[in-house]
Amino acid sequence: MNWFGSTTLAASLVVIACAPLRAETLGPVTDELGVVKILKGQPILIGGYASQSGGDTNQGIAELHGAELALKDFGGKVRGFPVKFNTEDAQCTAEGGQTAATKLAANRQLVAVVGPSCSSGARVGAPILWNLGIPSIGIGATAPGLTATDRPAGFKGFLRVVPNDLKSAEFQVDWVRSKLGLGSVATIHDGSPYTEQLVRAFEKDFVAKGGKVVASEAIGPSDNDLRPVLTRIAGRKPDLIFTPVFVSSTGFLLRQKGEVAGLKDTPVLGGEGVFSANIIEAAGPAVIGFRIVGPSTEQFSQRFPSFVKAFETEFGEAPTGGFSAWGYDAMLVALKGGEAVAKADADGNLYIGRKALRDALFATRDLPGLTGKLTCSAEGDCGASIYAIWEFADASPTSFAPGTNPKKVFP
Amino acid sequence: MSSFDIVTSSFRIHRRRGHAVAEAVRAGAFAGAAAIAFALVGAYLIMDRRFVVEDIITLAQTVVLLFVLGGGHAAARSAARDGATAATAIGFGALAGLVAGLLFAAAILLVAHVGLRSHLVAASPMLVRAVTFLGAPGSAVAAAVLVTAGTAAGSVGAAAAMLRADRRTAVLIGLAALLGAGLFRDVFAGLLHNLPGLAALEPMVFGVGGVTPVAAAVIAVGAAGLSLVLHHRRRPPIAASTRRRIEGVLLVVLLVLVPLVTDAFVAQVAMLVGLYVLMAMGLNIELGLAGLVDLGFVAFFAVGAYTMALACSSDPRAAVHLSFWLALPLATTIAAVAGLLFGLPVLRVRGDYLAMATLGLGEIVRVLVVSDAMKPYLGGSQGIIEIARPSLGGWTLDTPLQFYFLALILAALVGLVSWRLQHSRIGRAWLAIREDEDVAQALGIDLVAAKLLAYTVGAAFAGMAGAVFAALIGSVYPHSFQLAISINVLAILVIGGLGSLPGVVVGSLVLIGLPELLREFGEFRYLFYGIALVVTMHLKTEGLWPAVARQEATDA
Amino acid sequence: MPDPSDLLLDVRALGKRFGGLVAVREVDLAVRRGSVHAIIGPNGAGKTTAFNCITSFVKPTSGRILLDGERIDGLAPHRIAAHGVARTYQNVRLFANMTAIENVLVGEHLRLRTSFLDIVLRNGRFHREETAARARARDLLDFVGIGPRAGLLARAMPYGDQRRLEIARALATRPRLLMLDEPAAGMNPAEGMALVRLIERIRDDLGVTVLLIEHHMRVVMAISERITVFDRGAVLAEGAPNDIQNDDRVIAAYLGTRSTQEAHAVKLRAEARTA
Amino acid sequence: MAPRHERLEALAEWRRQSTWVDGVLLAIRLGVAATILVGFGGSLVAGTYSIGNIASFVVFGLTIGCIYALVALGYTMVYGILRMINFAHGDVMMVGSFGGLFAADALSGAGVLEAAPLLSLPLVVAAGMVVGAGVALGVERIAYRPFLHVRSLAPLICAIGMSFVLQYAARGLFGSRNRAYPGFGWMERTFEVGGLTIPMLQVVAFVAAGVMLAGLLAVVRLTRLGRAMRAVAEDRDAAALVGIDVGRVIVATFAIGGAMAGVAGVLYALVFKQITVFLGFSLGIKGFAAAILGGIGNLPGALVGGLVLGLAEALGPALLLEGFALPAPYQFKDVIGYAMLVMVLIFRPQGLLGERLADKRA
Repeated sequence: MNWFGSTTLAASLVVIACAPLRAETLGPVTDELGVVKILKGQPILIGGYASQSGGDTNQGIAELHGAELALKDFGGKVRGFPVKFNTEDAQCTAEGGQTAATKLAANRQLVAVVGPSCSSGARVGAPILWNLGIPSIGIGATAPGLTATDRPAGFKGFLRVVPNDLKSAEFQVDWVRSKLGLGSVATIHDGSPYTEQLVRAFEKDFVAKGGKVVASEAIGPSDNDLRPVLTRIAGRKPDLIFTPVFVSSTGFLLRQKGEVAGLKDTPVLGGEGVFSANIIEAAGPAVIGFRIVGPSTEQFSQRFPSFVKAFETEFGEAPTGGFSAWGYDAMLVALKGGEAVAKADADGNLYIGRKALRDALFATRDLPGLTGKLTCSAEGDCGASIYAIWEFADASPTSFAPGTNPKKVFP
Repeated sequence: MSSFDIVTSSFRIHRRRGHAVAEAVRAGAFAGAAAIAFALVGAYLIMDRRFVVEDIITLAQTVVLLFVLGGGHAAARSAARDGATAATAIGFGALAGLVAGLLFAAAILLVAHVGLRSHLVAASPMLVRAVTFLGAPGSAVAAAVLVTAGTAAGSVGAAAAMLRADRRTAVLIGLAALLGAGLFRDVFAGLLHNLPGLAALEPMVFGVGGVTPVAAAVIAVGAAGLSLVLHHRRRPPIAASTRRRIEGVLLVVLLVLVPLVTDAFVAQVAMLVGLYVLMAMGLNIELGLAGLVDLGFVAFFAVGAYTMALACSSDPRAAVHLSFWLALPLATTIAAVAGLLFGLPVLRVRGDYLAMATLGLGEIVRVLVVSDAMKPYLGGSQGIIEIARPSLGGWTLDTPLQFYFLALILAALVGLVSWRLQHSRIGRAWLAIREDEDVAQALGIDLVAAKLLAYTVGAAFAGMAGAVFAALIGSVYPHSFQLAISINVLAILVIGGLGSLPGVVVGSLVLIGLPELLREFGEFRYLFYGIALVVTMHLKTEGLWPAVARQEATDA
Repeated sequence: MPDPSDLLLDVRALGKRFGGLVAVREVDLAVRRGSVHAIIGPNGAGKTTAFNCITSFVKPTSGRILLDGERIDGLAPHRIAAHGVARTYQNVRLFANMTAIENVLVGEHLRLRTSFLDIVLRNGRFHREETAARARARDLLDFVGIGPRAGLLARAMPYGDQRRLEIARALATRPRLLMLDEPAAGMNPAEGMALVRLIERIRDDLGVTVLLIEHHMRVVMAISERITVFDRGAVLAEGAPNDIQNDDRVIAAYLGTRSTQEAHAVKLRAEARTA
Repeated sequence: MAPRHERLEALAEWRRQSTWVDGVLLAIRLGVAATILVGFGGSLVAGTYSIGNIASFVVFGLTIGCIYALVALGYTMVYGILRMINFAHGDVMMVGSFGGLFAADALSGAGVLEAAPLLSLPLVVAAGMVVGAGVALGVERIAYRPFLHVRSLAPLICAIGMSFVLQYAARGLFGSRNRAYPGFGWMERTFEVGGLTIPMLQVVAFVAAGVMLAGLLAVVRLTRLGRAMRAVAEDRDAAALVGIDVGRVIVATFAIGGAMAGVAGVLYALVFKQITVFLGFSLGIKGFAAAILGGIGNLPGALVGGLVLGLAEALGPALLLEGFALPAPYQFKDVIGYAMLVMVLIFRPQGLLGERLADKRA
């Protein structure tokens, strides 16, 4: 078998020369992880990866579009150099994240990356990038472990602008228990790592605060008839239903809740994933009274409506997923970081040190983003984790304008 | 039912060709419609960001141009077949181009001046701006430019049709080479960068987005010239069997060398291709040899992956802590057992019903894996993480390239086993079942046993692929085991050529490799994937590398 | 009634209904060991259905089928083959995309013993058995007279050769009873006579009992020791060729069904065209 | 009760004829029976649901079931005639649903929808039908017609390709956001029957599905086209020999199947109110499962299969899984549907109402 022979031979010959990162001096910059040199007239490359196909398409596309708007608002340039935004599809799977990150990393001119949408992709993708000295700024990846203090070395170059699940859950439980004083909840997740994790964090906090979880249910992301599962929940008579599921499922849930005896007046609390105009269309009149958790800040209330308008003009539809604003902020952090560390030489070429960029990103303080003031912790959590509960008050699809619809009800 | 499957009924519908003018308008309309669809679906804007030739022509422009060139070409060919002179034929090509240009320009004007966006999201001002080369967006000047360009492109396409066959091929090959270089810029740039002595060429050939103008000219002319030279220096035709052998050797060389000299991304893609080759070889036993249509194949992939995860992870759910090298045969065996268990009940089900039954089983497995009920054992939606990488005497496999060679070696092994099975009493029994189940059974073949064996072996191969997959990614999540994988593997077999081992490799390269290389077109890559499936089946119904009919050379 | 121990195949009160249609009713059939036994009858008389019942292609509604005194009715078809019953088909059913010798090798399947492991390892056992099987297959192809065409794809062979190949394939299972369904269909008289000689050699040289359905009376009369006449799903008459030729009921049945015979002729022409 | 020796004889006969596979199948049968028994019994004991709950489950099941049934019709017709699975059928339905949406939007913009829902509904349905039929014809033209004369898996792969194309082209054209159907005036109300609140639109959808099915049956049973369809389904070559234009019959079959999918798409949107470009895939698979459940190639079977599947999904978790005290039983909704499908295929491959197609398929 010459197949065999040649293959084994070749395999044994492979001595992987995965050039280790080492200190490098180019132009005016010396950096311990290497320097990216951008010739005059060439663009600065920033990568992006998110779910552009598969079940979470809406989220991913909204995130990347948000990032593009940030770039546009920034003037499309850093220190006079045009910025090119290369995006790749990471789906919402580990292997998608791996392949997309590998593809992005293949371009050695790449300076930084925003994304991905999902924690499963970040878990694999972020180390691939950082092992080559490329920092990445997560958008929808909310799993707490990614920025835990004991995270593996591969995540030392990973930041995220979205707050992690634990903080979000803590806030929501606080509202439900302390503010509303409700004693029992039902939870629903859709089998995705994101919603399941959030639900578990919520349940844990809720029980710790003396509440009772009377039903812990799950559905499939493509289920359309949720009335049976709602009937089951109705039998347990919860004071509130907590469910961070995505737009379609939330729409079905809100619309069908009214058809199930005993749930008509049970309030529903949703997650950031549905903070978009699209939920109004998906849920129709049933959206009125629906509450979700979202950013609390002044900036967000002021700037998000015009962001949505700009988004619609640019891409034909309003953001379809809740994380577009964080896509915007992730890009903003990246651009600011680049601006801070890029150095030009006499010939007009630009130099960016990789370690320097990473450190600059982690040093982000009080950056006015779309979701609030962004300040990065030593672990890479940059999200303005100041939350609010928002309530929808109008069912007209064009009425989406945070501040009025939905309006902030707490704090 | 007869085993002679040449159906004799003759109700194929032939379209009658009309007058040359009508044909030209038709060709133009097709080209125009394709261009409009391309634009309104949003692909234009995405592909407009990528240059084929740096700062000269974008990918989107190239695609639209190709539509119109093709339209003009078709119109001219049609006219020439009716006996038109070259000049007239070019005129018809221009007509086709004019029609295409008019349609496209009209559509753009419509987009610019009528609000279509509530229904068609890509009908945006950005699109209008992107196709405006002169004048104000949406103006008559801009439209006129499009119409003129269309007419010109149609004429050029027609002129190409008037060339001698060898020159036409040369032009085509030149263009294809250029397009390939531009489209797969990253691959070729990585190749240049890593080839000793050629690294200096990289910045000369490739810009950030595409090929540099000078390099473009060199590539196009070079490829065209090479084609001409080869055409005229053709030696007496080589025997088909020899050619196949040469192609086979080339394929192997390609498989071994290319990932070695390109970058990590190509290795990663090659690795995925390798995994699919493993899986497809498994399905090839089931479908290609025994004729069992299986749409739940992903279940065995999942079983293999989860076995590896539960055997090699540091997760508390892990049952044992084995090394990769012990877990691999274990995963293969457990997948085989799963195949046996699934196969037992379903294999009395025939034909398309089997497809549905297996699809059902695959979905059941997926739901079970993701479920909260199984979470204590399988990790639920959070999957199982921290799966140890394989190591050999202190040397750990962790780059995609290393995994690629692991997959390649396994694929070679599995290919060898497949080949040996195929050419044995077992393989003959499978083929007999595929040809005519009843007759095979009447000859003493125990259908259930034979099918079960095929199913089990197929499942084992898929399980092996799953195990490598889990070790490569380092984690398993239920979301990785979608029905789409089963469909993909099925498509690989049919596109490659049922029952053909080289076909499996070619099919995987095309259906896994290409979409991965097109990853940057995100939301559109599955659109292209779908189109590729349809087009391939139309051009090569038997697959890209069909199995050779096994005629023996005893007589001639 | 012959001595039961002399019977190879003993069919008793066989019945088969398809929904409301009775295809075979109360059929008794006794085939003596070492004989050539023919079944004749107009189209739709239930001959092929009876064949299908014997080889378990369909499950009989009632009755018993004994091979060498052992019940085989209701067994799965491959177990019937293992009991030593092989058959050919009215409209040739070869494995079209396999070569002639491979077709025969499939017939050998029952007797091959190499295990999965032997095959994967390609050890000496595998090579020995494979060589022997191929030699036997070649002998069989020679026996039916198509030895030189062993390497041809079945679908590329002329019709007459396909019929012979089908017989060779059936013989490869080493049957005790060979059932031929209209083996002479579509053959000219010369080919028919060659077939007669082949069947005689199968009986005499190989010691295989032959049960055949046939319409060509010359063939039937030339080789059969006994003939059973089917009509409308039941046995109309049984006896030696001479008796049958002179049986009034048989003659009446055949005259009365001219139209079906015409239909049969039409069908044969159609078959010839597709082949 | 039969005498003991007769039973023994029957047992001996079974043992003589059966192989080890029959033993395994018997064991599976027993296992399934035991599972159902335990689950059902346990569910009754658990007593989570009231009779009223169960009654509402039946209503839910019937509503989604009639949509499954309409999708199943398209599969079953195409399969009956071509012996091929039209993989793109679910996406035909999705596009039909969008066709209906645009019509409804236009009517709503003109104020007609609110004012005269009973008049508008047929128009919206018709739009869905026309679009569905048109797309189905495209699928036939591209994925099936070129391969009529060869026996291969090419049409299946082409149809899969078309499924991708339709899905992602629709995403590109219409955007990925969830779209809501506008309100249908008084049809949006609900009414009460025996303590059950039933949305009017569900009744409308149910009736519309029934009317469509009746019409389709009439076409197939009574018209020349229907006769031709049945003839082609029986034996394509023979039908061609007696002068039936087989090509045209196939085209008509796709058109009718596509129109039914369009209706299904519109009715789906009426009941569930929001659509996305990705709804076709899962509904298509469910519809196909329903077709097989009822007996593929059998039109009333599609109806029965759809309703049975709908009911199984709605009732299964409550009546079966509750007994096992599983966490989050509704996660297993699809498992129940698919398990039932697999069981039917194993033990009754011709489907609930089907003829023994399995024999013919050999």
